[in-house]
Amino acid sequence: MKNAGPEMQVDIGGLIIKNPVLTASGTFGYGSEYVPYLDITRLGAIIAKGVSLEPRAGNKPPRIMETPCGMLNAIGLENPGVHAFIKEKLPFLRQFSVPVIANVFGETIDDFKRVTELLSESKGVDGLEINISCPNVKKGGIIFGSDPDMAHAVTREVKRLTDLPVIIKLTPNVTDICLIAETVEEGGADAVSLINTLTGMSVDIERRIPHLANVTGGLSGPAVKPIALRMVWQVAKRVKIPVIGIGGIMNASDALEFLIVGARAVQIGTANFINPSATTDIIDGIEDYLKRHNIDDINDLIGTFDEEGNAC
Amino acid sequence: MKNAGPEMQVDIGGLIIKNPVLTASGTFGYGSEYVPYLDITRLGAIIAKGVSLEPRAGNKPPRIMETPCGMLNAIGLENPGVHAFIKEKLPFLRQFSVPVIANVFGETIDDFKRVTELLSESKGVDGLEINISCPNVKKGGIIFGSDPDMAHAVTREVKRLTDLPVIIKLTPNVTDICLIAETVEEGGADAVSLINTLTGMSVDIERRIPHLANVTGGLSGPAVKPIALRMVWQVAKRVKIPVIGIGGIMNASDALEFLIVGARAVQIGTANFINPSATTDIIDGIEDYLKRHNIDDINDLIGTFDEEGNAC
Amino acid sequence: MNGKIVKNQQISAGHFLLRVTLAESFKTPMPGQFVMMRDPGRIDPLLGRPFGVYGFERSQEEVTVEILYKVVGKGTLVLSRLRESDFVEVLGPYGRAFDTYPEAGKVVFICGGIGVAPITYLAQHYRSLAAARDVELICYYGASKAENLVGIEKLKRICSRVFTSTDDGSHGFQGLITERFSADISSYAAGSSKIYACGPRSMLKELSELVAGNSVFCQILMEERMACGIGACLGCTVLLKDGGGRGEHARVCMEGPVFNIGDIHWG
Amino acid sequence: MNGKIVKNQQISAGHFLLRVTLAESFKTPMPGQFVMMRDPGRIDPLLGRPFGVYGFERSQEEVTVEILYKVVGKGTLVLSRLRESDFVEVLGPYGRAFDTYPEAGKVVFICGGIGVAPITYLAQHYRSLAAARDVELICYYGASKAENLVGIEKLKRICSRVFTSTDDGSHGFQGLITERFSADISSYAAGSSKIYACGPRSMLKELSELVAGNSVFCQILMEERMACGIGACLGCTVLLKDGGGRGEHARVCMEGPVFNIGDIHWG
Ligand SMILES: Cc1cc2nc3c(=O)[nH]c(=O)nc-3n(C[C@H](O)[C@H](O)[C@H](O)COP(=O)(O)OP(=O)(O)OC[C@H]3O[C@@H](n4cnc5c(N)ncnc54)[C@H](O)[C@@H]3O)c2cc1C
Ligand SMILES: Cc1cc2nc3c(=O)[nH]c(=O)nc-3n(C[C@H](O)[C@H](O)[C@H](O)COP(=O)(O)OP(=O)(O)OC[C@H]3O[C@@H](n4cnc5c(N)ncnc54)[C@H](O)[C@@H]3O)c2cc1C
Ligand SMILES: Cc1cc2nc3c(=O)[nH]c(=O)nc-3n(C[C@H](O)[C@H](O)[C@H](O)COP(=O)(O)O)c2cc1C
Ligand SMILES: Cc1cc2nc3c(=O)[nH]c(=O)nc-3n(C[C@H](O)[C@H](O)[C@H](O)COP(=O)(O)O)c2cc1C
Ligand code: FES
Ligand code: FES
Repeated sequence: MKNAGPEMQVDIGGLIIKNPVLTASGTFGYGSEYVPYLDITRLGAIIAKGVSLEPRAGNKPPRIMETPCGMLNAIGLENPGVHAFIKEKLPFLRQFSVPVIANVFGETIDDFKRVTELLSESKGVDGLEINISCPNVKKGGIIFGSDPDMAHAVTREVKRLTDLPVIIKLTPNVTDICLIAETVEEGGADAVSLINTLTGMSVDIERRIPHLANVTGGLSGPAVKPIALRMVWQVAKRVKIPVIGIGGIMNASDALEFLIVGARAVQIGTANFINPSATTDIIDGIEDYLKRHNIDDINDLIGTFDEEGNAC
Repeated sequence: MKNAGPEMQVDIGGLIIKNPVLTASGTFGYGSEYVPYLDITRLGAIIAKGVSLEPRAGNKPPRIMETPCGMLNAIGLENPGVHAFIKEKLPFLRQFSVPVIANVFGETIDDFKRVTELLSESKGVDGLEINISCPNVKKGGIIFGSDPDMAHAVTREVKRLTDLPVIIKLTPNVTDICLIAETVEEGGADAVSLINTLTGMSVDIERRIPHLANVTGGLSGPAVKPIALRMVWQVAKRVKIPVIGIGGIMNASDALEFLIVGARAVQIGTANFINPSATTDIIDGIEDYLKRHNIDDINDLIGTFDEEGNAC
Repeated sequence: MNGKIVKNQQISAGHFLLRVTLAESFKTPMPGQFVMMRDPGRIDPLLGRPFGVYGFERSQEEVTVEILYKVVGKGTLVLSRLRESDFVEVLGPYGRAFDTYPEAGKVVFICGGIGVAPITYLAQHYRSLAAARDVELICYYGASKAENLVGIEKLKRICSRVFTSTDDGSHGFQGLITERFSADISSYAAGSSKIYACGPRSMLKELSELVAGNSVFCQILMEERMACGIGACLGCTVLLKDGGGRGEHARVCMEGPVFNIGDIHWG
Repeated sequence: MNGKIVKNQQISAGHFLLRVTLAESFKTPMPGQFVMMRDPGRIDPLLGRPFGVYGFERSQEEVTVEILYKVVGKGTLVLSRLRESDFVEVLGPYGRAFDTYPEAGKVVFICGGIGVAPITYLAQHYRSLAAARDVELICYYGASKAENLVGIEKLKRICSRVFTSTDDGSHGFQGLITERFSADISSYAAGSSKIYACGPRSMLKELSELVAGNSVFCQILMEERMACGIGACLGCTVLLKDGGGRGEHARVCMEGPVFNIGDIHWG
């Protein structure tokens, strides 16, 4: 029995999670790294670091650089490949009775399909997040996410091969994110998550070279929050499937902004680096807010934004 | 005779300016506001607040909100209209023997054309910056800037009506800014300037209302610098016309990043609000850097970025 | 310009008195004018924050500016963490000052919460102006509770009468200060009285209704978020009534922060 | 965890000694381990900065961590502005420690610049380990000039011999510390000597060439920009030689910061 606390459970495209706070892919490793620093069992779900069909070495260092209220990363999707993920990482992730969502990356539609099949067969995964938005790889990633037809095709193909809830992760580096969101909704996506990082760069003026070996990287952290929030608001008004908000969420107050404008859940990324227990602190903070505002069920808060509220 | 200092003069599409530091439209009023705080005669050029054919009242307050290392604005292009601009603002602006660039905004192509004609006839303006990138107005602005055909059409029509150098100001809220830049280059633009603001928003979680009456606003300031720099680098590699870099430049070091990746000049926006003499401080800082690096002419620095410099 | 903090002291929960010394080139602020303050070591918060001047002194080599502020968000929190001998950036003084009338009969101040700060500086100015003259300074000061009536002792030294109100009745009248003021309103005749007010928008709006239809002189200090503080960004506007003479929007930092109460469009 | 600053003192131009007290639950760092530090009142700078532990003490109720740092950018600048009784966030200790051998014959430390900090903590550890044993601690310490040989007195108290070099010859040998070391290298036989080094990448690379082909034990502490410090972001990798056993990339924060010198791919 839950004691007095507000109801925090939400449904993200068929996946019922006990609260709306998830870890963002690539910022929580494969879970094990954070075990010493927080009670993982409290998370809504864990989204693991992106996996591809084959192992990937990732980009050369330097891979990260700090920027004003943000950071650039160009990891380049370093990962041991889907086979090793299933064998070596999943068993560990499963032990916390927290839903595990795999983040899937491919250079081709076939890659996406193969990884989806393998993960679905493995039976250890509760949902898939399809990363069509990584800015840090030469092939795949963002290319799929910025072209509605490609985005639609990936979604449709992936959905055909799995019974797992499929979340499509969108890139903000587009003219009209609503269009992409609508297209993947049509393609059968169970939910969309946004935003992935914004492409940026930083220059060492003394040596006139890029700070990152990859030249460009993905911008994340508080700096991007206003952009992420705007996109989440726009997309949540446009599509019927659940929207998961991501981007610069550092604390409960930030998370609440996303929920209020219509996000069904949120993912915490860069904040984990600064405060390893950011996710559970945010869960606590959301609960406190609900209590303070006498809201019994978080679903009664989601999407209650009063757009006209500040217009004279 | 210049005493010993490095050569700072650059050519932006036929407009020769004595140094590459300009004020960004909308952040320097009509010049008069800053007279008490800096030696305006030292500026490379002044870009005035955007003007439209008819006077515009702008958006309702609240119009601004601070965000992490940045700010949102939704002024909505409040301005007295081109006639009043020519009669009341231009004479003042002209007295400093600094080139004056008018920033032109229209809701329709005809608006852009009329304002261009009137400004060209007025003989008081040294260049035009065509704002096809304002995110804070319901009609015009960003719509033109995010559609290559529209961007091309505005450019072509404007160029046809004026002998003044025409700078097209681009929006970052697009999938492929290089495509737009290329298109306006084809359309006859003498230069491009980028970036205008990124669309963002911010929510008051206690009242569940937007912080801005307009709901969304344009994000500027240090937060956006990595994105702006990336776009300037990409565009400078793609087009032959000069590129003017804008976005989050707070000091000489930031300005130098833009110059190194290929910007022929820079515009200083939000920084003016924090430090009214930001522009002249930046001019001094660039000169110091050139001296320290024994560079006699700033044109020998521009575009000297070594992309491979940090790749092992 | 950078100033050096000589004092940044909590005077009641969440309320601080900040005293800064600046180069003597800093201009003497008129009552109602404000300064923009920032921690120069940060770009987050990015923008300066406007504060009415609370006190000012000029000596041979330097000037001292005092502000009284309440911690309400990031900018004021960061300010409250600065300590003696830290630097703080102070730009200004900016904005349109209150119009003052040495020959005034009754001068009435109405302040809500931290609105007391600019009002106190104005009252002080009147006191010095009117030292030898026949001016009566009367203040109405409301706050949520007794502890939040910050700076009331100073006000009492300046004004001949200070009426207070608190939401919880812990000091003075229980209720809004505008209610308390409305009880006395008939004693302030249009010809011989001047009213000045500063406080939350809701208080000023209430006041505008109280004095509407009455031709009494009433100036108020309006607060809005600001970016530049010098009229360049158009970020800080308030709406004026149509035909207010200055167009629909007025910049709080330039046309204000002081406005004639009748000019404001309350929305 | 938040710690309280008891001292943050400039000990030479741009170099600071920071001493922080923390709750006693903070684990005892092994030599070579590091902490991530942040000003908890800021999100700009955003990320923690890694610093090797320089000193550590444990009492009944609390522990004290010392770091020695050089101001090189925004993060260290902000750290240098914190003062006594301010809070600072300290996460850790993180990372793989140096392997130590109480039975070692000659233990050689090579440090360049601020690399002296983690090396000093290691030397101290050796001294305490080996108090009664037959171990000789020898240090080579290079810096740009004499003033930058920070903490040299402490090193001298710990080691039996300390050789120095400076770029300008203002202290010890004029030239690089690796040059100075190479003059003695033949006296450090593979079987009976252990070499530990920390310093700029160029110094470590130089050293790798000096000891290449020699089977002497040599561990180094590598520095890279970090985000998480705990292995989650994959941001801090260095390249290892193929077949290094741990794949192409190794995380400085997890597989390091201590590496066997022979494993690094210098590029
Ligand atoms: C001309 C003028 C004079 C002022 N004088 C004083 C003074 O003497 N003492 C004092 O304590 N405060 C004064 N203020 C208000 C002060 O500027 C704000 O409290 C401050 O900017 C809040 O900054 P923050 O970052 O702490 O809060 P934020 O995090 O920015 O906001 C917290 C809350 O304060 C409100 N707020 C933010 N900025 C302003 C603003 N400029 N005006 C009013 N409300 C705002 C927000 O809407 C929000 O509800 C004055 C404002 C103006 C315009
Ligand atoms: C395991 C480890 C232990 C360290 N121990 C110490 C120590 O005991 N004392 C000390 O003063 N410093 C130490 N450093 C280096 C310290 O972390 C950096 O100097 C610091 O992060 C710079 O931050 P900044 O914001 O001041 O500089 P930035 O503005 O980020 O950068 C300024 C310059 O420093 C370089 N730099 C930035 N981050 C690092 C980094 N993590 N490692 C190396 N160079 C970097 C940049 O490339 C740039 O040239 C250690 C680093 C690591 C990885
Ligand atoms: C170091 C790092 C690695 C990331 N790796 C991935 C990844 O593998 N797959 C993915 O979909 N997103 C990845 N992301 C993007 C994040 O999941 C998230 O979308 C983004 O960082 C914005 O959220 P934040 O501002 O909270 O960090 C990564 C982000 C960072 C900072
Ligand atoms: C308050 C404000 C008003 C602006 N008004 C205009 C405008 O009228 N026309 C225009 O082209 N850009 C306008 N801009 C955009 C700036 O010129 C600039 O492109 C943008 O702010 C990014 O630069 P920054 O980060 O240096 O501020 C405005 C920006 C701000 C902050
Ligand atoms: S604050 Fe910029 S115009 Fe008033
Ligand atoms: S700093 Fe994140 S993996 Fe090392």
